[in-house]
Amino acid sequence: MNLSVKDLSCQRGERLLFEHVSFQLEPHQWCHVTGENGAGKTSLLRLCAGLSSPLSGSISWGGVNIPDDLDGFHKDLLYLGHASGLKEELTPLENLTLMSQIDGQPATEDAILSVLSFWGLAGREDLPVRVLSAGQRRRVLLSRLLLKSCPLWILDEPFNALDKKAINTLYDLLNNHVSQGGLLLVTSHQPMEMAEGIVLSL
Amino acid sequence: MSMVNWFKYASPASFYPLAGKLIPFFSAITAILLAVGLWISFFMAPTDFQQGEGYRIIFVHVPASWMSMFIYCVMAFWSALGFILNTRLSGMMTQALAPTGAMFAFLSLVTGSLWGKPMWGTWWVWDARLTSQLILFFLYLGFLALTSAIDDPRRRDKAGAILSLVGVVNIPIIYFSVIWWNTLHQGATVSMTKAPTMAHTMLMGMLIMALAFWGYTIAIVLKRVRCIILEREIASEWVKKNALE
Amino acid sequence: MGGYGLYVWGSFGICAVAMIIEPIVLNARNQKIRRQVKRQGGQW
Amino acid sequence: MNLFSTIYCMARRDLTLALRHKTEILTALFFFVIVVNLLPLGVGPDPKLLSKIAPGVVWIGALLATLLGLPRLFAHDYQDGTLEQLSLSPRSFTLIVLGKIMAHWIVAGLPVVLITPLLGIQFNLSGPIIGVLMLTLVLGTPVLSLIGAIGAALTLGVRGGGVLLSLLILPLYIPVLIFGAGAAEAYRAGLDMTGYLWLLAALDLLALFFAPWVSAIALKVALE
Repeated sequence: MNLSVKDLSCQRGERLLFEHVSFQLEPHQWCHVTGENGAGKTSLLRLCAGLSSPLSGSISWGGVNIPDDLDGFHKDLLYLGHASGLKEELTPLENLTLMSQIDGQPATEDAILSVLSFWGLAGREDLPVRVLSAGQRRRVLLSRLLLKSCPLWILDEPFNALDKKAINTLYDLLNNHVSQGGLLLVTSHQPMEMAEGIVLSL
Repeated sequence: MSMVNWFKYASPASFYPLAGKLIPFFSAITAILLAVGLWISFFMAPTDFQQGEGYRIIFVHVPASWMSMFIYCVMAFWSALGFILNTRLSGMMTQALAPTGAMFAFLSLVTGSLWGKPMWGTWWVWDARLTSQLILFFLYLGFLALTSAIDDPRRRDKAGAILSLVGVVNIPIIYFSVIWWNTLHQGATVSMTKAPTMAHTMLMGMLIMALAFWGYTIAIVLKRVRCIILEREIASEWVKKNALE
Repeated sequence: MGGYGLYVWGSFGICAVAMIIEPIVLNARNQKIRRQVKRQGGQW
Repeated sequence: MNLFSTIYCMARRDLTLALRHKTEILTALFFFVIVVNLLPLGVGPDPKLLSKIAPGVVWIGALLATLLGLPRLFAHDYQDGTLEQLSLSPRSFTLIVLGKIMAHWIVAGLPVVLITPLLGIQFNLSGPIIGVLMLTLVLGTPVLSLIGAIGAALTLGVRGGGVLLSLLILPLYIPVLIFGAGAAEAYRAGLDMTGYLWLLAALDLLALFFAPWVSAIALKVALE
């Protein structure tokens, strides 16, 4: 399954963000989107995730145009945006349990607890998310990478608010995902020294 | 016109000059019809034995009510078109129609109460038709409030389209529920629905006035949609080049 | 007008007023956007 | 059957969230009680008059109580990004929205129905009429939540959202108000009221079918 973007253009309000953007993402490959703030990196990722519709151009996943089979596409996609994506009042355990059910791949409690401890959140599973620090919240969100098995990852600046150790963990995770045949579309201010990828600068 | 070039006019850039040419044509029609309509309603139509001269208000009240309902349905039509064909023009058309529709709804209410005062002695009668006209006016206000509160043009079009479609589905429900409400509470003794026996000339006068209002609406809406097109497309090339012939 | 003058002329009057004010307001809006297009470099 | 599990798990999630903040449920309820209790102070304590206008007042109170809870329906999820994740789920977004609407009805609509007997006594209503009023409320309040969800979705993240929402939605509430209050009024006057109940049930089904779907579309538009 590959992600192919043809002649994409996007408008935000009155402003034309970018146009004639085309690229092809194959399994075992990742794409790093760079550009200064406001260049439309996030808009491009949201377009590829099917969250918004482009001014012109098309995006297809496995040859199928995204709007035609949105639910099928979303089965194979994990999109993590800027926002925390967690409910402040619920605990990490509840958040992840709910998200796994909604993703259609319900995870057992033990699986979630082991992922949370992998991310160094042991002992904080039952605290409401609002008491956690930004870094801890980001790691709870990143736990979803391990809980949902799907080929395409679209991550919007996943390294934000992470400490050195977590950044390395995330690097290994991304490398592992790509080497196992996954696809990765990512924006980040971190330099991405990873094998076999393309850089798209807006 | 065959389907293909009809589509050509669906793009704002090519619709703009077409609208420009139509406006004088419809304004002329409106002027003629208005003159004839007014002449009928004041000179041709005989004095009504029951309501004396007061009934002449129907020559304005009824066309205004018809127009307010008709415009809402046209808005819903353009909204549905917008969803099916995804043309940008439909959102602009819907928003161009709304203010005129709201004006006619307001005029219908005012003339309705001006008619009610001499006939039934009160400025406002909780009659089924007037009440549903009032609710239609609220629907218009809701649409205008929603579309003016959203800045992003694309979202404004889509939200407006959804609201007008939800509204048009609710209009018959509201209309019948108000009639049932009216019969339950007071039995339709005082009712505007029983229009005075229609002498031929009166009906003719009302129809011509309705057509005049219809012409007026088209001219105004085309002019407003041209404004909206300019405001929306100001950054595009064709506006810079030769838009304003 | 058989004593109903106020109401008949009132109704026709308010309709006339509304149908005159609306084009005027619309024209003002049109001029405003035209000036904006002109300032922005569009030819007349 | 993942059809119901989606609705169930969304409703359960929203209910746990609402229960974490019991105050929110109680504020809508107390608002309803206060609004309904204001009326005798305004109109006078004459029992005969109060019993005559009680159904209408209770219904208008229920309308306003539902309206109070609507902005929160999607706003919190919109701000913390979870609504975006929910729209990205392979499960049908309409069912997710339906689950949320059901949770909102349980929090805003049901308490109103349960507290109606208390208000009925204050308004000098006899037992059977309170029963009829509760029946119409049980049938009617879901429609209020369903149609309200469309308004909440349309005005999501729009400035002046709360007031704008009520301006959009109140005209659409009028048929429910008429049939609901009309049924109790018809019963009080000894007329046959089953016609009204059937109409309320019809509105329920109509809203149940269209509202979540339209709200989902409106939310997708808002999320763009």
